[in-house]
Amino acid sequence: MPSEQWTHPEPGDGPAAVAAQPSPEQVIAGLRATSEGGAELTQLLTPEGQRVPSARFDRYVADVDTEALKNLYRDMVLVRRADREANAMQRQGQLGIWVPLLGQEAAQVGSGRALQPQDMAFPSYREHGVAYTRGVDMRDLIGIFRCTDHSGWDYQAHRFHPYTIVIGNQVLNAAGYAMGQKFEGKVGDDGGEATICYFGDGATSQGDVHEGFVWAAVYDAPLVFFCQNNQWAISEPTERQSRLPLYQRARGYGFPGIRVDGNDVLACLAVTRWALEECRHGNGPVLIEAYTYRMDAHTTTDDPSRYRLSDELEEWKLKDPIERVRAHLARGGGAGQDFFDDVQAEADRFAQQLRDHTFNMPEPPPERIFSNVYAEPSAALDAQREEFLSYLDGFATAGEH
Amino acid sequence: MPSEQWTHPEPGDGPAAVAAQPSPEQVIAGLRATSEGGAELTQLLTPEGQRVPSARFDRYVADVDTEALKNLYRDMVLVRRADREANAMQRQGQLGIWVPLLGQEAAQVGSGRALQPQDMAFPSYREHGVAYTRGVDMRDLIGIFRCTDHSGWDYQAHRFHPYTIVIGNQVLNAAGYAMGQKFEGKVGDDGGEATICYFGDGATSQGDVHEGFVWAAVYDAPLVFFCQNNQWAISEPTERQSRLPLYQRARGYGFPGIRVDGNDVLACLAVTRWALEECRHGNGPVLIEAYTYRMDAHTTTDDPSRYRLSDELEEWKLKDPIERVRAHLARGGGAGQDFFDDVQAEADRFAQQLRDHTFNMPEPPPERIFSNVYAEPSAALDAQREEFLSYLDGFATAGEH
Amino acid sequence: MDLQKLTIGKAINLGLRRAMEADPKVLIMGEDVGKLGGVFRITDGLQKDFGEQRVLDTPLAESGIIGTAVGLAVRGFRPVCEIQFEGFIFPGFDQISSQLAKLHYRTQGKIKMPVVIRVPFGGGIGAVEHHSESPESLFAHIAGLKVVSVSNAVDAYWGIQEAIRSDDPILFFEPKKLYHSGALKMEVDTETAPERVFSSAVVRSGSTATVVAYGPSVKVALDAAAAAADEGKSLEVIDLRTLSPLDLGPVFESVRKTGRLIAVSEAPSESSLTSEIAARVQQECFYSLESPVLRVTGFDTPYPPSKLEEHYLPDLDRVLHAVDRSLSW
Amino acid sequence: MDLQKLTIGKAINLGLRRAMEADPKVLIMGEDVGKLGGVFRITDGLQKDFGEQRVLDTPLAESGIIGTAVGLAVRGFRPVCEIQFEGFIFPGFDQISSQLAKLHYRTQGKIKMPVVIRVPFGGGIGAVEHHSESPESLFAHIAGLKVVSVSNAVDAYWGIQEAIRSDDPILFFEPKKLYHSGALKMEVDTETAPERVFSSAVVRSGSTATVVAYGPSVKVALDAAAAAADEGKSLEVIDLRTLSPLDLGPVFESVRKTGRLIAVSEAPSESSLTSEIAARVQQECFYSLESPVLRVTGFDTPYPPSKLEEHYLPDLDRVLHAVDRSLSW
Ligand SMILES: Cc1ncc(C[n+]2csc(CCOP(=O)(O)OP(=O)(O)O)c2C)c(N)n1
Ligand SMILES: Cc1ncc(C[n+]2csc(CCOP(=O)(O)OP(=O)(O)O)c2C)c(N)n1
Ligand SMILES: [Mg+2]
Ligand SMILES: [Mg+2]
Repeated sequence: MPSEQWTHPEPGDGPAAVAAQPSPEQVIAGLRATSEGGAELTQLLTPEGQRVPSARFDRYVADVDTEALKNLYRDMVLVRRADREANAMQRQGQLGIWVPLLGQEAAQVGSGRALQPQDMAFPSYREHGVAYTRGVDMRDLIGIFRCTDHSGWDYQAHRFHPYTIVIGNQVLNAAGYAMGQKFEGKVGDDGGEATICYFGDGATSQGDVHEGFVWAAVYDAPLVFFCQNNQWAISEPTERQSRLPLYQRARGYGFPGIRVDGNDVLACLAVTRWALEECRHGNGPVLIEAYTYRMDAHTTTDDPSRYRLSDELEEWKLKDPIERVRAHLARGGGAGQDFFDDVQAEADRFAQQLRDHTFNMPEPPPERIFSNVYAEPSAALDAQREEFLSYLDGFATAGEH
Repeated sequence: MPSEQWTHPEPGDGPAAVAAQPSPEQVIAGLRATSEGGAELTQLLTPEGQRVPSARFDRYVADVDTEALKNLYRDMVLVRRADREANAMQRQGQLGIWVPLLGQEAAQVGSGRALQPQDMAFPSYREHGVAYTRGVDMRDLIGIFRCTDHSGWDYQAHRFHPYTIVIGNQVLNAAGYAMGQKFEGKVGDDGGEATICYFGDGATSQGDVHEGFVWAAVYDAPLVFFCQNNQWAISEPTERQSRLPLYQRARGYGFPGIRVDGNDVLACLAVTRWALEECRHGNGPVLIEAYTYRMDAHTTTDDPSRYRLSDELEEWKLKDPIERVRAHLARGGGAGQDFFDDVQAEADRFAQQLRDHTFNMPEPPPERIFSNVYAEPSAALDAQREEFLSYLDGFATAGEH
Repeated sequence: MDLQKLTIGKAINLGLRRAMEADPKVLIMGEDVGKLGGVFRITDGLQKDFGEQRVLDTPLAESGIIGTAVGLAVRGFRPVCEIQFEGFIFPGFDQISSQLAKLHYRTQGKIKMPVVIRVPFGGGIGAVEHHSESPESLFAHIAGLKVVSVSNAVDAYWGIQEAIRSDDPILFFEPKKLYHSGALKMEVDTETAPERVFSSAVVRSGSTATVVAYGPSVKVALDAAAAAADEGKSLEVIDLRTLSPLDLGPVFESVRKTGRLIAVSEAPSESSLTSEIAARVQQECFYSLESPVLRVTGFDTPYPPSKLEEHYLPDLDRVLHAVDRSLSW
Repeated sequence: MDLQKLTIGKAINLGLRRAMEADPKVLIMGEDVGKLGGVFRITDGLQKDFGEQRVLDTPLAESGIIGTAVGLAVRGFRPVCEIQFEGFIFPGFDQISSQLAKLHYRTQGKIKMPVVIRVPFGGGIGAVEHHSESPESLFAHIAGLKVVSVSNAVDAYWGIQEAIRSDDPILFFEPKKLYHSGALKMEVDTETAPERVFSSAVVRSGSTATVVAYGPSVKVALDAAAAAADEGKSLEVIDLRTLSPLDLGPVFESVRKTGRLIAVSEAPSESSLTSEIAARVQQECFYSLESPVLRVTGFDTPYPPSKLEEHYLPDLDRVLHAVDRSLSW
């Protein structure tokens, strides 16, 4: 890690910390705005773990018995544990950067588990939990953050597109893919295909996201737009992007938009299943706003204390996505302490594997720089590679390096 | 005009003309979709010239007496006459291209006349009628189409920005300008400032237009988005851009959207005045969809017979923006044949002036190529200019050219 | 052998048709490419014959066109996007540079990007702003893209098919001024494929000096060579055809023979393709050059009002003037 | 005289502050530039002191940032936009090339575009994709824009103020890797303005060969010169500072003296600024060059995973190697 890493200026930089102190009214307004999802929030499990019936969505989770719920619980615990491990490894200098998903486990696991194998997912850069549900080995994902690779899994096998860092780009790519599903006649019945596309609250301002809405609407693409509104785009609250709740954006395009409690794995599963069904049957697209919270920093190079209050975090801790499932399972007798302990132990092993793998990752060889620039070789580039490799060889021979 | 002008391929190019023949169902659907504005259309003057009362909008045109209506009529006739003259001059090889506004006179004159002197307007490339209402001499506009200049009026004096050809760009530029009005404290009372921005139905798909909506909403910018839905983006009907009527796009952003009969000059005046008042008082932005029709080709290089039926045009002729005012004035006794004849004669003189000016426009000098690339001179570019000019001189001296 | 006399525009049209016949995964997408056949009529008749799911009149947004093409390519399609005029490619710049150019590299080759972006480019048609530019150098600078251009009907017919068959993303620059030029009509053997279109080709041999050009400038170079011949100067003309990666072998060879090089392009010269040619040639042919590589290009200004374009665009006289300067260096 | 010891980052921060004090029309706009002070903290403290109407945390879209800045400039403001990382400038490319660069030309000077776009650029910070690129050549190719870069705190402090005072649109490339480098801290006289920052400057004189660089590469060139001195080679180092229009006079003068030129840049070489430098130098100094202009640059590939960046980026060894090649040509 270079010392100039972009969030570590030399200390004593003056008054910005003060600027980060909002007024008491701002505190209250902020807490209200970010922690209440509003009347139209779809919730199936309260923060206290109470199951709330939903005439509209219960049927989408009718098959989720205690066993299935325990699996969702397990998924979330594993994903969180891996996230924390990676975060720690970044602190230890093993990763260049980490993008934590802490707090967004329900949104990611719930929506990811709603997908059928034939469905396709287009992530942004924080969707480690979705990756996991698509069967991507988290070890294949860590190279991005260790900076040994730009991407690492088999996209076709997992139907999980590479991470996309440029905000909004993947939304159009997903729209194109979904159009392809339609053109191939894979839409129309229960066995149909659909695509899901992930992006953040900040991303909704980008032209590409709008164009994705336009294209998907005009081509009736089987595409679920899954917006994780985690209340923040780095230091900017959602109010910097929109006057209205984001799910209402869909109103202007003529397809449904819905807000789901993004910390409620059951609701996320149900609503996403519904949306995918709509798409599968030719009634796409659909916009889902999963109302959630980014409990950690934007990335490991970020310092949220400069722009938000810890009160806000405390407020959201009460809505923790994992705790409510644990409470529900414990209270309903679905799982005892043994189960929770087992899951925790499994999670520790899971994290340990990730750690072992990370510490032992080989450095990529220099010639990798020149690989796969094109599918068909370029003589000019080949010459550049040869020249550089022989230059490097020169050092090796001379023993200078 | 070079013979390779882009709409004149050599003849006998095969089956495309056939492809342009829609099925009878398409004809009917198309006629219905494009000629009916729907229940939410605001109209004050019917195509037959009947004044329809409007509880909401009458007060915005309470001052429009017969005299004022005659002026609006005159405006539209002059603008149309100039448009036809320019179109003819293009056919005669005097202009490289012309972008006709035929059919959109009411939308442009109505909205343009709604502006106060202190307001600013950002046009696209078809807003000759708006230019006229801003006091731009149409002779200062013709150079663009004679290709002697990229632009030609005093933007500050007329508060009328240069034409913008790249679809959507001006929407963001207008949002920035309107933010500036706000930042300068020019918003809030009856004397406040506002900005209006023109774009087409096709433009609504562009990311820039969306971002303009986002910015204006987030900064409460005093900006009226004026979308002339003339049913076509070159050969593509509005259905290729949106599932919903375009004014409804505003719903997702949290500001009002309204559809006005774009062929009704009184309604356009009223609705735009209302929208500007909203903005002036700090309640912006507002989206107006002026439902109208492009009665001529997209530009003089376009051939609409390849993609739309003449039936559609015939249908729209019944809704002509000028005829309904004439009918209203004539029937109500507000104007007699003398008035109409005088206006026609004035329009002919107006067109003749435009023609005389156009025929006598000087060629721009070669050094113009190098002028005003930068505000502060560049030695490198100066050298390039000097070299080229002395090269040209060489020809002059040698008498070779 | 099926010989057809074709303009460049018609050759591309026919090449697109062949490519669509050969592979059902080939799609045409863009503004007005369907019923209208494009504002230049290059896709004329294709929607009628292949249907609306293979020839798509898209919404009006270039990032959308290219961004969805990327997704369609991930799905296994081979999209051919039309950008209406080169001046309107910029809203799509981000999708081109961030996704189209990089997905193959990013995924170590697991995702192929067989996307062609057709761009009518260049001036000389008496148009308004944004309709006459030459932005190809910008794309040549972006690694991961291939950039090509054609100057005649044979290359146009075969080149578009070669580009569509390629698994790499290709920016295909078409000389719009010449689309419908009857004078440039050529007999095209539509059955016997050439080995490879996108390599540099000597299109006229000579010994006094070398002129390298591409797209619409090849005609200018050839006209200049014809005129120079009358004055006893023998110009060798090279059509680059591939702009990135460049294939400069034939240029080096030629310069080693003539000792002089003039690079012609309508684009501004600053940090451009012609800069690159000069930079590489001065390095590779350092001891062969008898005078510096000279460039005849558009000026380093925005494209002027088109009444002035005859001055802005390289023409026969400016090329000959450069040849003279080179000879008298 | 007010001497302050500043890093490059802090120098820009202080320069921005001075510019905002001097002219109430100066605005700062961008993502996270307010409360957070930018991800690099370059705008630290400015929102607190100048308020939310002068330091704007904008919605997340680069076309929006630049497009509204254009409108604000039409209104009479002087916006200074921050692009968070150079890899995210591309969604704003269209507004830059179609409006920002052209409005002054289009209106024959009636509309001025005093907009500065600050772009942290370059590699070496161990980042993920899109955070380490060097796209400056793309903007150098676009007429109507000015493109500059700084390499030290003095130029940073005065340069940002000069840029903001200019009536032309300026892309201001900042070497992000060096922002907070304590080793590069410099005494900056914050009161006595230099005559002009954006001209090329000889930053070390020498006689064996000339090395021209800009931004983060200037440090590399200077380090190489120091190392070469130990071997008895005397390198002249020129910091370009202005990348478009280029100010190559000092380079020509130097090459006429040394006969050799090495151009250094982190960007891929193809159709780039270093191509332009080579093209112009081979023309202007044809008879002075004892060996071809050589270039030490990033490779013609996308930016690799940053574990490999030490190989990708020009370093002292590669510059010295090029000097040796030049000397033994
Ligand atoms: C086009 C672009 N601009 C800027 C950035 C830098 N950036 C990375 S993440 C981010 C905030 C994204 O916020 P949001 O969309 O809410 O997603 P989240 O990170 O909260 O999941 C920004 C500005 C980027 N990656 N791409
Ligand atoms: C970015 C961009 N893409 C394409 C074009 C080419 N073009 C010019 S006008 C036009 C159609 C515009 O339709 P609409 O927005 O409905 O406006 P109208 O011409 O009908 O007034 C197109 C595609 C352009 N000028 N800019
Ligand atoms: Mg967010
Ligand atoms: Mg239209």
